[in-house]
Order: sequence, then C-alpha cells, then structure tokens
Amino acid sequence: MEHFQITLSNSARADIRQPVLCGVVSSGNLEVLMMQSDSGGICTVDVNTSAVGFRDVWQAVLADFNERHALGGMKIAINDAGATPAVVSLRLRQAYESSRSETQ
Amino acid sequence: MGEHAQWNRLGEGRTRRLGRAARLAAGKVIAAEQAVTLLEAVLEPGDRLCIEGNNQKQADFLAHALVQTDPARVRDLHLVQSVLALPEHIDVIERGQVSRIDFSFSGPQAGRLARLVETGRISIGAIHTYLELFARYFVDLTPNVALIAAEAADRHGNLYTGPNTEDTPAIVEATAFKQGIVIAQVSRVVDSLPRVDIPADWVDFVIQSPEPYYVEPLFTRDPALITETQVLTAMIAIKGLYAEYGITRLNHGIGFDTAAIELLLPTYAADLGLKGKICTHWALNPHPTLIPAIEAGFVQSVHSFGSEVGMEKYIAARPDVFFTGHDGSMRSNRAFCQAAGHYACDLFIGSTLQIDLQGNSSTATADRIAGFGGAPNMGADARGRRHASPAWLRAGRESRHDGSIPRGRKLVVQIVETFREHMEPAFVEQLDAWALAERAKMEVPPVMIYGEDLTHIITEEGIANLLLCRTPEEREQAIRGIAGYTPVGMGRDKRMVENLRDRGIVRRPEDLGIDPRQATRDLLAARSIKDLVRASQGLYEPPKKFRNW
Amino acid sequence: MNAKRLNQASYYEASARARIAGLVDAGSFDEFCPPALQQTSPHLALLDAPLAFDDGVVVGSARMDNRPILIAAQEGRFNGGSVGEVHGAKIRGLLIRAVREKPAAVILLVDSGGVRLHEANAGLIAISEIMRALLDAQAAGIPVIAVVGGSCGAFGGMGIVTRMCDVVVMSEEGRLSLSGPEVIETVKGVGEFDAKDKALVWRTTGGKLRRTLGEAAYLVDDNLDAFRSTLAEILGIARPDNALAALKADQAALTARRSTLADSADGLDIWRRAGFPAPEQVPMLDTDTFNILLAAHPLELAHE
Amino acid sequence: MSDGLIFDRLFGPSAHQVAIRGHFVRGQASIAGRRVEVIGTWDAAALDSALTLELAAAVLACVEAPRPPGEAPPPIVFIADTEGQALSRHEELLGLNGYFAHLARCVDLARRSGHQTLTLVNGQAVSGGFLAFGLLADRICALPGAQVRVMDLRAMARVTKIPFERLEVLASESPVFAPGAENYWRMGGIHEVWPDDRADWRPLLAEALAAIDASPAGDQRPQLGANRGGRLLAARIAERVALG
Repeated sequence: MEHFQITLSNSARADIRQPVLCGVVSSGNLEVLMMQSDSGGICTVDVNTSAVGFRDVWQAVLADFNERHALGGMKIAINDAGATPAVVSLRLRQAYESSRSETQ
Repeated sequence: MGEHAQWNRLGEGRTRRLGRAARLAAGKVIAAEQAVTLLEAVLEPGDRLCIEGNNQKQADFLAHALVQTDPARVRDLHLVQSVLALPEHIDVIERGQVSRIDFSFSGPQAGRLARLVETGRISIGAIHTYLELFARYFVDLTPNVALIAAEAADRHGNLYTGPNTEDTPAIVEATAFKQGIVIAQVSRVVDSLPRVDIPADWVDFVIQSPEPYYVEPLFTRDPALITETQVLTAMIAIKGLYAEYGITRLNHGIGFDTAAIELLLPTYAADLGLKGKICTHWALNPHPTLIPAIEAGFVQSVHSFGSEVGMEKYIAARPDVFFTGHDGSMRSNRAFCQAAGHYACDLFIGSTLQIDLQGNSSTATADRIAGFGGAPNMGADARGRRHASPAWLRAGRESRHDGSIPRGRKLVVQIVETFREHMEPAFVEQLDAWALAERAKMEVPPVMIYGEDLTHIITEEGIANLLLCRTPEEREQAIRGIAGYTPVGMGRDKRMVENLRDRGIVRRPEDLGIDPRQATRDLLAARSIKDLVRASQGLYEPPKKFRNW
Repeated sequence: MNAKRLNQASYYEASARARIAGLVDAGSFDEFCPPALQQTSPHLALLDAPLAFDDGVVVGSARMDNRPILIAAQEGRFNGGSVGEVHGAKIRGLLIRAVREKPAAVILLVDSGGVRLHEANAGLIAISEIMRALLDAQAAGIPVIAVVGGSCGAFGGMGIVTRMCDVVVMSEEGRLSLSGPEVIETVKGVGEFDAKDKALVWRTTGGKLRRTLGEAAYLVDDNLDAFRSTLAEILGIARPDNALAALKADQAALTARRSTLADSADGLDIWRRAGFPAPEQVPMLDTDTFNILLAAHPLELAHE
Repeated sequence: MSDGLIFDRLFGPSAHQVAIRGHFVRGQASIAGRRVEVIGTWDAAALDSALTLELAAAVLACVEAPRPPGEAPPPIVFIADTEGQALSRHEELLGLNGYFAHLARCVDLARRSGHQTLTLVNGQAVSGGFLAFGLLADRICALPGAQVRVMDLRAMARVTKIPFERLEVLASESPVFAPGAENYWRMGGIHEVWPDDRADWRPLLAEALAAIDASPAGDQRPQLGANRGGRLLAARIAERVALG
C-alpha cells in the first residue's frame, strides 16, 4: 500500500452537511469519502492505494477534478484497490453529485 | 513423349503418393491406427503442408499423428496454415520436421514460437492476414497435402463440415485442384449426410478420429464481466458513431468492449430510436451477446467466419438471420466472411493493446509472435470498393481536405480504455511491435491496424475523429486528447485539444449528451450468461465453464 | 418480439449501500458508526492490505413500509464480505440495539464468506458474539430476517448465523452453506467437490435447492423490488420461536432430512424425489415457475 | 490424554459416569457436591450432521429432564475436541450450517432454562466445529495443551498471499490471526487457560462454575478482550452502534 496526501487550492467553497461515501474497495475499484472541513480555500485528499508509484497520475486526476468543481474546504479520503483513472474520476463525480443532492 | 511428362509432374507426384498409400485402404476410409503410416506414405520432403487449424475448429487428431511420424522420413516441411493453435503445431517444429512456416495467427502458442524464432530453429515466411494467406494458396503457397477436419463423412468421402466450416473450402479447393492430397479427420462416418459441404471427389482419405475434433468457444464473453467503463465506451460508440454515421453493415472484434455495444442495442440504442437504423447487417461470428439484439428485432442478417459452441440450436431456429443449409445447420466460411468484412461492411470496430501517436495499433508484445488473424482485413479501408452507402460517403467526405475526386471511406475504429488492468497504458510513444520486430528479425514491425486506415479512436474520455484532422500535429493531439491520464495523454497541448474539441474532432461524453454516471450495468440487456439463455428462449446452450446450472 | 428488458436494479450486482437504499423507505436510513468515522480495521492495516471506511458492513436504522427496522448489509466485494473485529462488532451492536429499540425486525443482508482470515481469531470470536446477540434479540421477541442474494452468498460462520435467523429470503443466485467448495476441494480433492463445476456448486448450495429444502422460506427474483416487497410482507408475520417445542420439531425435521437425502447426490436427485416433472430443467426455470412447481411438488421428509 | 484420565482429573476418580462413543461424549458427573451434565466431542471430531444432532439431542434432553422440585437445573459441561466441521459435499447439500445453527439454539435454550454452560477445550478446537457449540457457553476454559485456531499459518499465507515468514513475525506482535489458546485468551474469546502443573483439576472446575454465577448476565467477552489488551475495538464499536 502507498499513502500520500495531495493538497488542492480552490476558492469556490464546498457545502457538504452530510459526509458522502461512493464506491467499494474491490479489485480495480475504490471508495471516495467526502467531508466538510474548516480549512477554507484548501481541499486535502488522503489517498491510500494498493497501486504503488502512480502519485503523479493521482495529482493530475485530482487537479482536473478540482478545476471543474467547488472543493474549497472539503476533505476527501480515498481507499483504492487499483482503480484506473477513469473509475477514479467517475467515483469522484458521483460522490460530488450526491454530496450536493444530500444537502438539498 | 518426354516433353509431355514435364507438364504433369504434379499429377505424377499425386499418383506416386497414392500408390504408396494404396495398401492401407480399399476405399477412402482409413482406420485411425493407420493415420501415422498414411502420413508417412503421402508426405515427401519439401512438401507444403496445411494442418487445418482454424480459429476454432482443429484437425487435432491428424496433428497428433503428424508428431508421431518418423522425422527421418517426414521432414523439411513447409507449414502453410492460418492458425498455429495446438501444442502439436509447435512440437512438429521442435522435432525438426519443419523448415519454414507461413501463417496468420498463433495466439495460444505465441511464446513458444517466439523462442523458436529467436534460437534460429524456424524461419517464418510471413505472418499474413487470413485473406492474404488464402489468396496465396492460389498463387504460390498451394499445399501439397492438406489435413482437414469435418463433422462427418459418408462412405464415398463426401464431407459435412456443419456450422464450423470455416477454412475448409479454401484449403480443399486449392489443394485438390493442384493435384494435392486431401486427408480429412471426421468425427463420424455415416450412411447419409445432412448436406454435402465438400464433395467426395475433392477428398482422398477419410479417417474417423477416436474423439470429435476440438472446438474452442472463443467468442463467448460473459456479460457478468463487463465493467461500467465498458458500458460508457459502448454508449459513446452508439451515440457518437453508430447513430451519427447511420452504420448498418459492420463487423465487431472479439472483446468485452464490443460485447457491451451488442448488449446495449436493445436498451440504450432502442431508447435513442435507432432500431432499424443501425446494426442491421453483420459479418460476425454468432456471438452469444448478440442474442438480445436479434430477439429485439435489430438484426436482419449475420454471416459468420465460423460458429460458436452452444449456439447451434439458436442459429438453426433463426434461419432468417443466419446463413443455414437446407438441413437447418449453419454454414460458415472464413474466406467469404473475411471478404464480406473487408468489402461489404461500412465499419470495423475492435480493441487492441497499444496505439501509438500516429494511430498505428498492435497487440504484439516483445516476447510473443501471435499475428493478427482477420482484424487487418476488416480494419483496413477497402480501396477497391465502388458501391456507395451513406456511412461510407460521409466518412469519405470528412477525410477529403484537398478537393480530390469524391470517394467513400470505411470506418475503422479502435475502442480501448486508456489504461488496461494493472495500469498498463493503451497509448504509447512507441509500439512494442518495434522491439518484437528487432528480436525476431522481422522486415516490418507487426502492426495490426495502420494509422492511415484508422478513422476513430474511442476511449472513456471520448471520441477522436481522425478523419477531420488536417495535419499530423492535429492527429497526434487528437489522440493525446482522448488518452486520458496515460503519459501520452498527459503530454497533450491542452489549448490545441480544446481547439480540436470546438471543431468536433475530439468529443467528450458531455459533448455527446452522455453522463458517465448513467453508465451502469443495469443498461445491459443481459447481465449474465443465464440472461442470454433466457433471451434465446432456452435455445442457447453455453459450454459448461460458463454455466452455474 | 422485443427481448425482455432487464432494467430493474439487480440485487446481486448492487453494493451494500445500494441494496439498503433500494429496500428501505426513501430517505429513512440512518447509519450508525458511519464511514466518516473511518473506523477501519487495524489488523488489515498491520498486514498492509486495503482498508474500507466501513470495514465492509453498513449498519443503521430505517423504515420499511413505514415500520421501523434495523438493517445491516455486508459488502461482498470488500474482502468477500468477511467478518473481522470491527465488522463483527457493528453487526453485534445492531442486534444489541434491537433489544432496546424493539424494531419490527432486524434485517441482515448477508454477503460473506465467513471469518476474515487476516484477523481470523477476532473474526471467529466475533461471529460467536453475533450468534449470542442474535439469540438475545430473538429472546426479546425481535424477528431477525436474513437475505442472501449476493456474489459471496452466506458461508462459514455467516452461513450458521443465516440459518439461526427466523426467516431466510434468497434469490436463485444466492448460495447458503458452510464450507466453501474451494476449501473442500483443496482438502479432500476434486473428486469430493469440483469447485469449478459451478452447476454442481449451485445444485449443492444455491437458492433453488435451499428453497426446496425449506431452509429459505422465499425464493425471489434478482431485483431489489422483488426483495423489497417480500421483506415488507414478512415484517408483519415473522415471530421468533426458540422454545423447546420448536427446537424439538426442528430436531425431528433435521433428522428426517438426513435419512430422506441419504442417497441424494445433489439438487437433481432432490427435485426428482420431490416429483418435479423435469428435474434437469429446474436450474433454468424462472422464479415464478419454480415457486409454482415447488408448491405442487413439495419435498416430503421421511420421518422415522 | 487417555480416555478416562481427563474425567478423573476433572471430577475425581469415582465421581463421573461418562461414556465415549466414537467422537461423542455423554455422561454425568458431580463437582463440589453439584450434579453436572457432560456433553461433547472427542478425538478431534470432524463435526458432521449426525454428530451435531447427537449433541443437540443431548442438550434438549438435559432441558427436558424432570427434576425434583426446587432443584436448580444442572450445569452442562461441554467437552470440545474438534478439528472443525466435516468437509464433505453431502454434508453441504444437507446444509450442515443449519445443523450447527440448530445446535447453537439448543445451547441457548439450555442457558435460558437456567443451565450454566461451561466449555472445556480439550485437544483442539477449530473453526466451525468450535462455533457450533463450544464458543456459545457462558464460560470457556482451555485445558493444558489445547490448540485453538481457524487455520494454520501456512494455509493462511496461501490464501491471503502474505508471505509465511512475514506472518510469523507479525504473529509475535498480534494475537489476532495466529493459532493458540493464549491468543484467544488475550482477545477474551477464552476465559481461562488452565496451567499444566496440576494433577487435580477439581478446584479449577469448581471455580470456573462459580465464576459463571458471579459474572454479570450477557456476553462479556468483548470487554474481557479490551481489558486484556488483545481486542481493543470490539466492545467500543458494538457499544457505539448499540447506544449511538
């Protein structure tokens, strides 16, 4: 397993009242947990992955996701069992969308 | 007199060989125990030999007999056959009985073959496409002896090849009409055949094999293993390509990506109102995953290269769709279906292991010599084609940037996920084919589909329409633009890719109105093999390894 | 003719969370010890194995047809739904809570191979503690309902727990048994149990067999709606009964099953004995047809 | 240990009438002036449906047995010596898990009917065979030399794909996966491991039965595991779910 934290800055503030979990930790899949934090324009992402050596790919996937979504003040935690970037992006989007619908 | 003789050397050779075999049988039927003796009698050093090894059907008994022949007598053979699939095909090389091979595909034996080539124990003439090899049977690679497989024979030597006719007609026609010897292994000898697929006077010997010939269920894909990402790419293919071009005549490669497309036809495509407008005529093996689309009335016609284990009853019950004999069973024909796929289809779509920045794609890896079978025949523009169709014309229009004379173009599409399992990228700067070419001393790197034939690439990131690219730079950025987070994808010029997106050269799922979150397995018309059986009204009988009942 | 569309959500393919969402009244689910607490398994971490924020089981309260229930769902795709210390404690806690809250039922969506080997001792103890807590809930009059329709089935200790429940609901894809076929094959050889022969595995452990033997009270189609409507129906009628008379009746029935099935190799023999018209067709029958046939041809046990 | 000796040491030479028939143990004995029922398995029994039904029938018979008015139900002493569940396709077809579930319910009925239940692990207690009845008792004691496990480390290494050598090292740090009665003790799954320096176990047995009376109702094992430092989360998490 490899653990690392990626920090993203984003001035658009997230609004998550209820933490949200998407996905399942199984081969080629992952779970994404999104929570509110009080860290202002910063989003921290804790990644725990079984695929060692892909930190730069995570950085790129998360940076793209950050560009399109309001992540300021969000805390994301990920347990990954070797998901491809496509699956990672999909879960991030699913988690983000359901965090919004939970707050409505 | 002497002058006459030199015009019939082949005929004299045939007489000589038959003479040596005459003591083994009164008629054409020879006992299984005599198989080795028969081969030793008819084969001569330097012979071109075809051991019928198709994609699926294998003349396995005769192959096994061949490796028991005396290497002192049976030697210096030149194998000319489409597929090297059985261990015996390689064993006979290792036994030193073969000096040269010309073939198309060797997937199951690719590793062993590569080692033999590297150690200089065999020389490869060429790795062909199927059509190319069959063509050479009639030019300069005509077999002297063909060992073929059939379902049944009658006492005269008429053969019933049944649903798995595959390569047999091409092999026998070339061999029999150039004074060669045709030996058939049959699963049974009967008084009267359901139908005659190969007439008796093209066949010299018939041997009933102790076991029926082996058939591999190569084209069965279990819907349970289709991923959400494959559902997404299938949605992109249907909406962004099939619907856009109005593709009615097509061929699908084998794989879960294309199986997903087949299973979305009665659901997603039907919801888009595409029934009757796409996917009506196919050059395709009877894929079990096509059953729901057939049952939904999407499909009018399917011609097949070979059959598929378990599909026999279903095919027989759908004669309007499949090509069947008057006996009810299917007749396949690899050579004709390859020609159909090449000339009469508007689209080929398949998957690959690697795509480079020019769009060349290959499944070759450095330590395996596998060949590509039929994919290059389907996955190439048919430059000789003259008849028009809307899809063909539109592709042609899109590809002409210079005001040249109007002409159509075949759609050749690769559908891949940006990363395969274990995070292997599908997009690379250089194909592994180059490394293989160097190790195996090939004259050209083994490319499956050339970039210049490729028209579209589909990934979960979207579609790249290479027809619309005007420069090599645009083409490269279009490929990088849908290569996601692979090193190739991350090396893209973001501004240029956005520019291509504005011009519709790169289209993201959202550009097509597709929400990736809708791409769930619940869209599949069948989620398991059992669902397929039920869709077939119980007519499909899957092989045991696919059943939990 | 149009092919039948499979647009209903499959229970088999749904995640644990999606199963709960598909079964309970919309918006009624309240999770206990939720993933945000990140209560992962320290033992998996010690072995450097992937973790899950819920340790592979979701527990909480909800309403079903507006009745209060407690519900647990094992996630079969995380480590085979296996029971470790945290996972087991969550299920146990739910059953303890039931004694206090008196819900209409506790529903266990079982999808598990049993004990998690990475923390085998903790898992074994945890399952025995679940068994104790389950018996306490039943003693307090709370029915416990097991649902088996996921990819891991209900094996090992969770196979025992499932059979301790008051009602078992299965789909034909569900499997309910004790030792996994792979384990039996590894120890006793392929001649004893060919684990790759999936047809045999299902005829020995699958939903249709378990329904025939009466171990599952209901066999439903593999979709969430079918499970939901059956569970709602059960809620009103299930009552725990572990009294002496009930256990004596079970003792007699289990004894009779042994002698009745002494010569049966697998489900085929059992359906033949029950008088099904075409036993070999049973595995392919749709659920409704199977249920109708079973009602007409119940398996009679030979009581001594 | 030879057949009779264990009962001599437990109850004294003349205070037991326990018969061993194959893998099945059944009898009566007395300890500290109290009559006890003895039910169990012997010689590393592979627990199958037949043996399970014998055990269940014996438990039900105890519950049903008439007693003089005012006499408390006798304690039941389970002797657990099992290599685990029988591994057989036919047993799976019968639904061996259902037989185990039935036995578990019978043990619970006995407890609720006022019988104290005490398990003595003799020889070995493995996996499903242990779950079926031994682990359901009010109190569980391991006799000297008893082995308790789910799976041995080599098999575990194969299944989890973690190298055996690494598991061996980790086993010295954590009681959570490696075989051993001591590990189960630390996790609260076993209440006592009896020392192997006593010839006479009567005092230990009497104390164990007295401890059942003294302990609060309900399953105390998670708390025990926390107190002993071998299982820190089970009690806390169950409580959070139960009360949260």
